[in-house]
Amino acid sequence: MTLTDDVTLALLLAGCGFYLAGTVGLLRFPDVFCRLHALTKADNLGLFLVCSGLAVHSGEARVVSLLLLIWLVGLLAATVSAHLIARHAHQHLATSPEDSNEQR
Amino acid sequence: MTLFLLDGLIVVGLVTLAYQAVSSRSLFRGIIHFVVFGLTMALAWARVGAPDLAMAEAAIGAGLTGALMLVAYRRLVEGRSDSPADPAPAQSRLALPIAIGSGLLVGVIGLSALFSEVEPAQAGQAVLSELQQVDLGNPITAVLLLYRGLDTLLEVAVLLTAFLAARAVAGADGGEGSATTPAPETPMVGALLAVVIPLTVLVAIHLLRAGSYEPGGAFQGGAVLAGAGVLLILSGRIAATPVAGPLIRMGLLAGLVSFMLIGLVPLLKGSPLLALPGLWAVYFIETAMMLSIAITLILLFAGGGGLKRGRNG
Amino acid sequence: MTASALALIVFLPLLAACATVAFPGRWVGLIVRTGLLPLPLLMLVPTAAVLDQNVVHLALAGHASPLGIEWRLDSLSLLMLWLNVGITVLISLHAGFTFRPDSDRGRRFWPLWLILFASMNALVLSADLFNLYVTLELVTLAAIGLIAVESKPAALRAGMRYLLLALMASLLYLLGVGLIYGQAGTLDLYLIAEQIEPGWLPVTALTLMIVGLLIKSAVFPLHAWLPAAHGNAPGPVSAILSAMVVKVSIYMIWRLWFWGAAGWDLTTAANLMGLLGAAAIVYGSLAALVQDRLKMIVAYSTVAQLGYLMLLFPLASALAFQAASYHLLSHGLAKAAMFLAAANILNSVGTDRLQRLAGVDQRLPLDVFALALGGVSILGLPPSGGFVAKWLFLEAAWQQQAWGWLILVAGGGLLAAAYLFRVLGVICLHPRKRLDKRPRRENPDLASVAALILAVGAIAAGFFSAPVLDLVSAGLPPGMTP
Amino acid sequence: MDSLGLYVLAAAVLFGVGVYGLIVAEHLMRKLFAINIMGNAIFILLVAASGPIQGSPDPVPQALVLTGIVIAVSATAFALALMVRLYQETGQATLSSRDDGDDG
Repeated sequence: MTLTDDVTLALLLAGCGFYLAGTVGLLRFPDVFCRLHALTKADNLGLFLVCSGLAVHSGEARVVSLLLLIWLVGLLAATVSAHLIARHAHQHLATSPEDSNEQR
Repeated sequence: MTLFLLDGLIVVGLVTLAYQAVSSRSLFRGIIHFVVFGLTMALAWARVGAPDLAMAEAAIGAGLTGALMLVAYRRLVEGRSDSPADPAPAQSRLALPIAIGSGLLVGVIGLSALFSEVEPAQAGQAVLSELQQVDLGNPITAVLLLYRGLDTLLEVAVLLTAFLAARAVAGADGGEGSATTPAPETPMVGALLAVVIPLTVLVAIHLLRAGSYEPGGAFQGGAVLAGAGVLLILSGRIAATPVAGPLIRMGLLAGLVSFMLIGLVPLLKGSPLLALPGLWAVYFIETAMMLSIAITLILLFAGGGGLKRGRNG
Repeated sequence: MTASALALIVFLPLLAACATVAFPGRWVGLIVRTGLLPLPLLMLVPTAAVLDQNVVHLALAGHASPLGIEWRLDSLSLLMLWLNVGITVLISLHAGFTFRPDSDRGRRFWPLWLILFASMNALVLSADLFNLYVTLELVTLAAIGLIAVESKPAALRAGMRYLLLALMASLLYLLGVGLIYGQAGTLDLYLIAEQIEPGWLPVTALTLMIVGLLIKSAVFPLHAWLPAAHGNAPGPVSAILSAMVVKVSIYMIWRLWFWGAAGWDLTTAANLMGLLGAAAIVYGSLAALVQDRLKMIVAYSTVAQLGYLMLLFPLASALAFQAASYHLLSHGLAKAAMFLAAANILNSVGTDRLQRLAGVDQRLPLDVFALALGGVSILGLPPSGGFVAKWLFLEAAWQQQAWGWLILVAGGGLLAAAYLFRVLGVICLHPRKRLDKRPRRENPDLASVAALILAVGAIAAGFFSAPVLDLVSAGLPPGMTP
Repeated sequence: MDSLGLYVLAAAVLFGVGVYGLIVAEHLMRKLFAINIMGNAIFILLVAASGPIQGSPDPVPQALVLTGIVIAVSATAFALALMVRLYQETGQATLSSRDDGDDG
């Protein structure tokens, strides 16, 4: 185990932790907005940590830039879809847990 | 060990998702499970050493099949407040025994095929040894275009036939279906499209070009391109029309027609049918096929015969 | 020369299909004619080639198997090609009126029709197991698109049921192909026998493929989808479905059985296939006897007549092969004629319920005549093509002293007589129950003429059997001697 | 390749699940899920049935499966269109009930 391996492992584990937190939030929070909040924030950070872990592991400039691109596209997709879902929920749905549960 | 765990996780996921897809409470959930099943299948292909299939499965199997199912679901819910009638599963006492029996049969067949002592396949060996002579690094592209070209040609014909048959049974509303009702405009969508559409086109072209020496090719590229089209339809930038304009018609047929015509030309010189006259022909046909595949899939999604500029376009 | 002709026989209709999609205006009629009418002439070239050298091999793209795909043309595939070309061109005469090329219906119909035609040509030429799968999928999708083209609820439902079963059938076939490839290392149908011994895995693979194909060809007890699909499709489509589409999968079974598995001992399985055929003959005929719609009767008659094609497996002699091939030919012509005539009657009367058809012979004499002529061939009365086929079956069974099959063939004719005379009796033998209403719609003369030509063809097949039978016996499967 | 064996087992179970779904499910879309699942199981077997050539996987079955995937999506797309039309005409997206005895 070299230092890079250690750093990679730490970053990946941290990333998985955020994903786990996001998923728990998705399952446990009461309504759409809380869920989106948990999901997007935690998952974006999780993706960033996983990507940077892999970047440290590879160290090649090409791979690193590809990973950066993946993170950016992931961010963009998450942002826009969270925005659309939130807007739809805001306009059309009551925010009680049962209703949002139905729509998921 | 870790890899074995990963495989185990994928396999358990596949089975669970498949079961959920056919038996979950609501149809909508079923669709979602099926899409995730497709994505997990892509992981499985990557694990058994088939990256081309992984890409195809992710783009076509999960992505576009899922989109088509969602849009069909939407047509079923159209004009009703409740979710579409989803009759209770048939009570069949035979279902479980038959399912277990056929699963066992397939398992026995599969395992004995896997562990039977066979020579490496002649056809595969021939492909790998012939491959030295042409400048195509990806044996799968070589098989699809050079050695088993007729399969690929007819496969593009199958896709076209599915489209024509779907058009033939389309209802009177054919064209202006609800799939084309765009979401209300928001600046976020514009920003997304401005970034994602060029990027998707770039990825499609990359996949097409990469197909000759590494995983990728016309089908994967076409499916990714179709994804961009689906996004444009959903955001109301383009919309379906009942009848296609000349440009769309040309695009729809480009792959099949160019493959047939280029395949017929060698006959004039006394060469065999489908003996492609050089690698340029491979690239030309692949590009045309990618366009046709993308347009056919987009039209199938839109549920129309043609495309026009949409409400938000 | 042969290569170019065969290439055009497959690609010309396919290109025409693309052209009808590209130019959906008033040129459709002309394009369809360009895609169909040269085919009978083009067929002369491969015919000459087969008469000259018996078997023609074409390695597509110049890559012979196992690397590439080969086309292989012998007497049987030539017969299938001629049958497909002839029947499709004649039905197209009829379809030209039901689906006018310049109408919206026509624009939906003709591309699929041309693709169906081209894909069946490609299927009978192919020597490659996987390529056969692709062509078979093409045939199925185009055929079901055509069944549902008028979007009547019954046809939609029948098409959907057909589609689900056909997809399942294809999967079974595909699994078999994969196993064969794993064992033999090649996909060439005609190389399997050289490459592998009949162990349990190859036999399982063959079984899977054949069960898949039996579903697609609606052999009893896997026939449940056929009557609804054939009975509710538009007239020209019913005609091609019964005349060709179910036959091409039986053709594939013959190929797998007698060429692919040449030299394997399949006696038990052959008897089982024969029994399925026997059950199909009895069940199909009895079911036809109790139907009250003309098209359903004709459809159940197809279930019964397909049974005869299964008798080839237990009899397995040169004579039986001639008989089965000739049955394929004459049934194709007769059944196409009967479905077209039934479509004309349905179109004119507005229903095809039997009790409402009394006296229809007064109004539509040509169609009823075509129906009767087709019926004569189905019954196997001399001098029809059906008679030649049944006679050869009887001779083959006699030669092998297979009395069971002999009784079956003779009895099958009687059962067919029962349901066909019931139809003709209701139509012709009710002097007082004249149809009082005016025809709902007039049929163009050519629509009846097309049915009549096919019916006369089925009868004429009885007079000109010698050259066809010679051709068939020049291309017997390995191991059969005349 | 022991993991391939695991996937072959998975294919067997998937095939069984597909058969079960095909029998039990009433809604046509579920039947399509089932058929697609069975298809994927068979694709796995296709790749598994032929051994590797000098260490690398045989490209031919992979090319065949690629063709198979495209055919599967084509057939599914047409089946969905057929189902939607059937639903519009009859109000049902199932095959059960009512027989097919309408006048042709």
